Amino acid sequence: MKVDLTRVKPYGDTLNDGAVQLSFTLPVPIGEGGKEAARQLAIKMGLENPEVVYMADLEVGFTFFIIYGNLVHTVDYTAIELPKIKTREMNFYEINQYIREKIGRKVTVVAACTGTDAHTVGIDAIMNMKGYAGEYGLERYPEINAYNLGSQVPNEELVAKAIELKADAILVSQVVTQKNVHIHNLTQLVELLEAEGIRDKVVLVCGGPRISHELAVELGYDAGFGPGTLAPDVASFIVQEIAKREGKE
Amino acid sequence: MKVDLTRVKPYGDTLNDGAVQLSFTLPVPIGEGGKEAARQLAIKMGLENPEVVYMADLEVGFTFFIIYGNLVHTVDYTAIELPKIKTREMNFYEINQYIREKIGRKVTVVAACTGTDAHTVGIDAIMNMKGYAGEYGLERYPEINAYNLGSQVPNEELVAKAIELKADAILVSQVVTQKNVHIHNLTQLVELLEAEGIRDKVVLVCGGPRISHELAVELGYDAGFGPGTLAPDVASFIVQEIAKREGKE
Amino acid sequence: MGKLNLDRKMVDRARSAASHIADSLQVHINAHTTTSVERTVARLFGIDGVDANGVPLPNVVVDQVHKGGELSRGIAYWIANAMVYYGYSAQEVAEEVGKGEINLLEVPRQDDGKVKQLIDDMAEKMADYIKQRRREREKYMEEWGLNTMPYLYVIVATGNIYEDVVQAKAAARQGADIIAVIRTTGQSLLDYVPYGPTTEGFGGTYATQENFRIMRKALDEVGQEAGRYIQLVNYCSGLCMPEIAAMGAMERLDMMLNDAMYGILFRDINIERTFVDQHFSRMINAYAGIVINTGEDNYLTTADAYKEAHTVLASQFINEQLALRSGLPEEQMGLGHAFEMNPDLEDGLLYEIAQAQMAREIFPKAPLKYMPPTKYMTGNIFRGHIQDAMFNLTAVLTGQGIQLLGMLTEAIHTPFMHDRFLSIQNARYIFNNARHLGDEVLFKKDGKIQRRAQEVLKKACEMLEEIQEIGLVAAIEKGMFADIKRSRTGGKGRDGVIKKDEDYYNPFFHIFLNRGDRT
Amino acid sequence: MGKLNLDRKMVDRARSAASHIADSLQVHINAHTTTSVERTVARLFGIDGVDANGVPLPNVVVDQVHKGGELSRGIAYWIANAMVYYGYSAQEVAEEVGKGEINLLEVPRQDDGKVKQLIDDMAEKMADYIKQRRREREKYMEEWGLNTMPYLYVIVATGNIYEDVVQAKAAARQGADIIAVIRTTGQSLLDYVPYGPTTEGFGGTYATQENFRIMRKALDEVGQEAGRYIQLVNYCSGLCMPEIAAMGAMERLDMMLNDAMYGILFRDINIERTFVDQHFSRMINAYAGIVINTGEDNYLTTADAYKEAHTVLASQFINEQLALRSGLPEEQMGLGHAFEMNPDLEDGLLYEIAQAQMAREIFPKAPLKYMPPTKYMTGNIFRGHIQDAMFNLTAVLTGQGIQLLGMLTEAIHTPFMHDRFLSIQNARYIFNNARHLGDEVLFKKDGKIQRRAQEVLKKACEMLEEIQEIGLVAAIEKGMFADIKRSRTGGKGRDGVIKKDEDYYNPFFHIFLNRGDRT
Ligand code: B12
Ligand code: B12
Ligand SMILES: Cc1ncc(COP(=O)(O)O)c(C=O)c1O
Ligand SMILES: Cc1ncc(COP(=O)(O)O)c(C=O)c1O
Repeated sequence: MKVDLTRVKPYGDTLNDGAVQLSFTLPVPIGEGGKEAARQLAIKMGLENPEVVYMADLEVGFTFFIIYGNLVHTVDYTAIELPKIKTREMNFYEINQYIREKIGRKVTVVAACTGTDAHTVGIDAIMNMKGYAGEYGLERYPEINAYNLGSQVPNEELVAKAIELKADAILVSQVVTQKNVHIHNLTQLVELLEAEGIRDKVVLVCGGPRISHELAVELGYDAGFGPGTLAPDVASFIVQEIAKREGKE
Repeated sequence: MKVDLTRVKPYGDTLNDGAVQLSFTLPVPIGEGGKEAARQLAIKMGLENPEVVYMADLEVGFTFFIIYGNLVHTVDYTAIELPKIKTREMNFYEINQYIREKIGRKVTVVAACTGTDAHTVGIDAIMNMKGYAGEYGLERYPEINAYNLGSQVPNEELVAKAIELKADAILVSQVVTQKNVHIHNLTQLVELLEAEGIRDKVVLVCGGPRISHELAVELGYDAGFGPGTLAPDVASFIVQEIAKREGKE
Repeated sequence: MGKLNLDRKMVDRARSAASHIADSLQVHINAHTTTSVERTVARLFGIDGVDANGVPLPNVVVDQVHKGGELSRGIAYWIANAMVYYGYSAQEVAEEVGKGEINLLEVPRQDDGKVKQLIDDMAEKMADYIKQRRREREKYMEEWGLNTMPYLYVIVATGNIYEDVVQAKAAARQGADIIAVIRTTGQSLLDYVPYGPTTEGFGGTYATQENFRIMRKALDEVGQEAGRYIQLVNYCSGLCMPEIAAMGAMERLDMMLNDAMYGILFRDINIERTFVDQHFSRMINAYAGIVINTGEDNYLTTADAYKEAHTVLASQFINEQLALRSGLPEEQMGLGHAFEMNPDLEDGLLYEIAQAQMAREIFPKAPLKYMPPTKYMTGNIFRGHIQDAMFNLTAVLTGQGIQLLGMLTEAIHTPFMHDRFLSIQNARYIFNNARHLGDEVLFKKDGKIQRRAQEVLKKACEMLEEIQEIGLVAAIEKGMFADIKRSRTGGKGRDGVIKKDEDYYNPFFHIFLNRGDRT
Repeated sequence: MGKLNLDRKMVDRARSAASHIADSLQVHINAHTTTSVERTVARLFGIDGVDANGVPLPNVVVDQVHKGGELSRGIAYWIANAMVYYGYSAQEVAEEVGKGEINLLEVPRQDDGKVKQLIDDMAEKMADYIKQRRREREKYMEEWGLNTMPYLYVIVATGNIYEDVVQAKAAARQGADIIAVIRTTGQSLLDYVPYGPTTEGFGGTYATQENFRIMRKALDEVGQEAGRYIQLVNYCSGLCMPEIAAMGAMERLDMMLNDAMYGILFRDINIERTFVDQHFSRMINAYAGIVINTGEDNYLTTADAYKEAHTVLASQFINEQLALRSGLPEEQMGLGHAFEMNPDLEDGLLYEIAQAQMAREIFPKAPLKYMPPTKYMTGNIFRGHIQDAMFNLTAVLTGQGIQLLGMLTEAIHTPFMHDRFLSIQNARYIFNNARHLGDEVLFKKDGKIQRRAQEVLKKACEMLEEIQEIGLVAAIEKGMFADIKRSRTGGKGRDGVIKKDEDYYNPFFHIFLNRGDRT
């Protein structure tokens, strides 16, 4: 049993068996025809011997399928490159010291859950005094002026506040993603900042359960943070990014 | 909401969203690299925006992933052709009458669960007097001589018995499919029958939870029956096939 | 006394404290009206539609009077006055206002007696209509039948009312008893109700009267086919709380999310506004025979379900007392609570059982609304599905009324069609397989379950007695619920709170409270 | 009396009937030996390996004597006689027989005293060795620790022992307590035990002594790391039942599937053969401190779990009595039963709870082996996962000992690595979240649960009393268990049953029964 890391395949109980489980609904009535349609889709996905192990009538002409099969595709694990956030992880003390030593002034951070999104737990986890999972939030950092504007903050209001407070960094949380509402919100914010001519003056960061660094960069953010983020992760990035921009690294 | 049946896609909550759920294990340690590998495999399967919503350390260097994404593939539902068993469905009475009228002699059926397979419930469901799901088994059919040889019957023994009893039809059940043991067993039986020169003299039928008509035909059987089969399904096929062969349709 | 050996005296003390709390609030409530209450009156007079700018006519008329500083008399007077003068219907008056043809405050004052008579006639007519819709519901429930409780309650949330219909019908056929059309994010902060059918919401679908109608029709169709009346739910919540109640009453909705404090805590809507709005909205719900769903479950999405369990109970007591003051009978009180403890808690299931059984025994007539695990759901759909199973088991064991089904994909997306199917299957399996478990099981005297319930009751009672001292507003200002602090004067919609004049008149107060239908 | 208010007198009556049934059988058992019993003796003398044709040497020596018609004296004598004559070890004797160099029956007869002495010395030596392995287990259990019950028991079944090791280690790290290496289909009908490490099985992996060793080593490694002794299970079942017991005793297995009737019913192995084999195999297990797992659960894969529940209980009583006659203490009796009722049965969960609690109260010291739903599992893995959750809940509620984890893919394939992970997660969640539920919950007097248990007990008692009348063999001939009929003289392996001579000698009977270790 020696895994060939250049050709990694899913595993069930025999190396390279390619075992994969799959489920989906098709807008076709239950029956042998639907089952065959599901099987053909599985084949298009690259499954050998796909077996529809279950199908259920969802009524109104829809059918749910569960399929097992063996994937033919492989992936080269040795060639994987991750779009990494390239900063050194620091802790609470190190971050504050870094600000004092390298930046030499207090750093102002403005945060909000924008648009119509009212899920504050995530951004509060990053910002609140009492913190989250044993890590203090930015409000507790002596060298950071942290402003949490709360939920359902229109982008316009956030930008105005950032200008008013001369923010060094803006933190945006987006949790609701249905019909890509987060993409629209996040994009609009970048446009507003650009229109105001301050996009380059702030470190712009977004986060949320469906946010990845990759996506964030694609949308014009400096960084993106997903599930499980803690305050020091974000703060480390912000302060190093500021120092970099100001040539103070 | 009008479904285009020539381009059917999976459905989550918006027509043609292509929503698909997927899970598998990769033989790589848990981490961002593994997650990316899983994502890349999903992309190869044709998923757009694949999201690894969960990953778990299975220890010993394996990781389990759950993924959601949107499938790009479609299937033409209108073009689906099913390899159907082309016989008319008859009930208990019709079948016995058919035998009396068309075939004009009792039909002998020999059944077994072959090889090392000991799962008799399925073949018993077809054969036993008391039947299954409200349908009598073949032993109850007055016009059928039904012999159930039971489980773990070597192919050699089955063939010998079929010859001895001058069987019109042979029914084979295969339930265990691990490492394709059923394919080997079923293939070997056909070879034995051919070697004995009686392959064409019997109606050869197999069945089991992982058997499809398609597979059966591919392996050289006259028909294959999957989950949920009832005795009349099989008997209808057998008697019509015999009549056809004997020109008595 | 029940299975939990609860101290009945403690229950009475808690209820009495809640009653005092409600009485104190009622003073403020009785003295005020709000723009949304007045828009509701306009709607109940039959005013609907939008003006050329798309502003709903109820807003148009009320804003005109509000800007003129004369809303303290109530919108009913101003509309009726214009009707008498012009001989128009209420709708015609509103349309003319919308076109800028009429300024209500400038219409010559008509004979007070006539105006009053017209107001009362219109109100009686609407009340009759609502009663008729209520009778319709009762008839269908009788004819088509209902399931045994716990009812299976699922949400649809595609954002598109037509897609919602497909999902809702599928769910009903699969066995759902109740369909809630979840609202789009942000609607609760709109100070008007959108108009017409809508196809673009995020995380939910706009609540509009037309959408209500479309869904009601669809559910009646499927209910008739399935031989089971399918109940429809929406949200009496946010800045338009009472308006939506009125729309629901007219369109025969069956349940409404309708909490006395949710908007304050979770949407930062002004305290004074919310208390006034909830009162009138509940009067409407009461009269229309609509079951309310209170929102205590939401506390546990931010606060810890084990530690803060008593706040849920305390809030249930308050919701109960406030609802009673709107004439809402206990049978219509879907008091909310939730199965939200950390699944990794040792004996957590015992504490969940204790909580659910306690609610059952303290509010014996209420069709308790039980919310599923959400906070501790993860992308692990397999584990999530068994958390939901434990939730379902607890519900059938403790006799809950309205079971909001958990979805295995809770942490991922609003439900897909098959997510809902799997949830319904989960609940049906467990409810049937454990149907009479609640009749069979007793709890050890002074065991973990009994002690837990007793403790939670005690803490809730103490909390309520503290609130009785300081008042509910101060309690909210201190962050006693859901760890969230709100101030009396802060929050959205405060400018819509108006002190009533002596000559304030709203005909519906009297009718809804006294022509009730509580047998 | 317990939670079920069971009639203790009825329990005593049932047990006494089972005791009579066992006594009657014991007459036959004591009078016979079998080829597999004798091969076991050969193995316990240290004979291992295969001849040039790949035939295991224990078979080689026993077949030679059997063909010569002299097995009625027992193989011990013939081997020892040759050893004394040639001055060889037992293994050397066997190898020479294998090469065709020695015919045991033709070796000149040696001094009886010397032969007997040698036999006893060899037996004592092996008994010491087995005891040492037992001590080893006890030491590791002590040092590394054990989980609280119910233990998490999972199977590995890849067919390849090396792949099994990977899967087993992963499972142990994820929290499994017990690993069973499932046997390939067909092994139970082999009249010999394959030799060496194997990589080609179907639906399971060959049971060989080398495979036992490989897995034992792997589990010791992972157990030491994890700080938890990981138990290893295999199958003392089929035509080689006692040989595998011996191999397991030598390789420190911890549990063995070992039922008095399974082979008869499910593998059509001859009745007379099986009863003799089970007796000796259990003596070995008893002495080695190995917990047996009986197979009553299998009845319910063919018979209906609701209707035939009493046959499970009746069989448990019989297994208990037969095991006692092999000196197996109750603490080593993993009596089997299963959660196999149709999930669509109303109140089915109540009946499952009744059955499980009943077994718990009737066999208070036995580490009951509880089998998961299999028959009603379907390709719907989501629903299957919650059926398993209900099974887990029932187990922790009723204090089961050995929890064979259900797999969501039961109806599809032998477990994949992540199937096992999800099952372990399922069980750990529920066992922890409902840890003390059993301490808290009582059942209503004469309610559905109590009545069900009482009825099942009564029917089992009546069945046992009927069997006492007609004898167990006749009962099996009538199809009283699992709806399966077998005749005394039918089935496989009957030619291996031999009537003992007066001078029959098997040293292990005496040693295992009297040098036991039951404190
Ligand atoms: C709690 C909750 C609520 C609470 C919110 C209370 C509050 N004050 O936040 C209440 C009950 C009010 C609520 C309401 C609704 N909710 Co809600 N809710 C949840 C729930 C259960 C948990 C979310 C949560 O608190 N997670 C815990 C935090 C700590 O995790 P997190 O947000 O991922 O944050 C971490 C990281 O992502 C990151 N992070 C997050 N933001 C940021 C920002 C920056 C700058 C950085 C660096 C990092 C970062 O760091 C955080 C800490 O590690 C989820 C389901 C679930 N289990 O996930 C649904 C969920 C998010 N809700 C959902 C929906 C649809 C709604 C509603 C719209 C439903 C409705 N129509 O009524 C409403 C309306 C809310 C609105 N207007 O937005 C959906 C979203 C679906 C989607 N993908 O689009 C979910 C997934 C449930 C579902 N399956 O339907 N909800
Ligand atoms: C019952 C059962 C057993 C019983 C069997 C009792 C008996 N007398 O049959 C017992 C407990 C003995 C058993 C043992 C084993 N089992 Co088993 N068993 C099952 C179980 C739970 C149900 C099978 C069943 O009875 N189905 C009901 C019948 C009615 O359905 P059916 O077989 O599909 O038959 C229908 C159709 O397929 C068709 N049909 C079937 N045959 C034929 C033939 C013809 C000619 C026709 C026309 C139609 C037809 O008609 C039938 C009626 O509709 C399945 C899991 C599951 N839930 O499916 C596992 C399962 C089949 N067993 C399995 C295994 C591995 C074993 C063992 C090998 C494990 C072991 N190593 O110990 C052993 C050994 C058995 C052996 N030597 O073969 C695996 C097979 C995995 C695979 N795909 O390879 C399964 C899937 C469980 C698992 N996930 O591991 N098993
Ligand atoms: C009582 C109540 N109102 C309203 C809502 C929904 O809130 P909104 O429409 O304000 O997002 C909820 C939460 O589900 C609730 O419990
Ligand atoms: C007691 C017992 N023996 C043996 C087996 C397995 O049977 P076999 O190895 O004969 O297939 C089982 C079933 O799991 C069993 O319960």
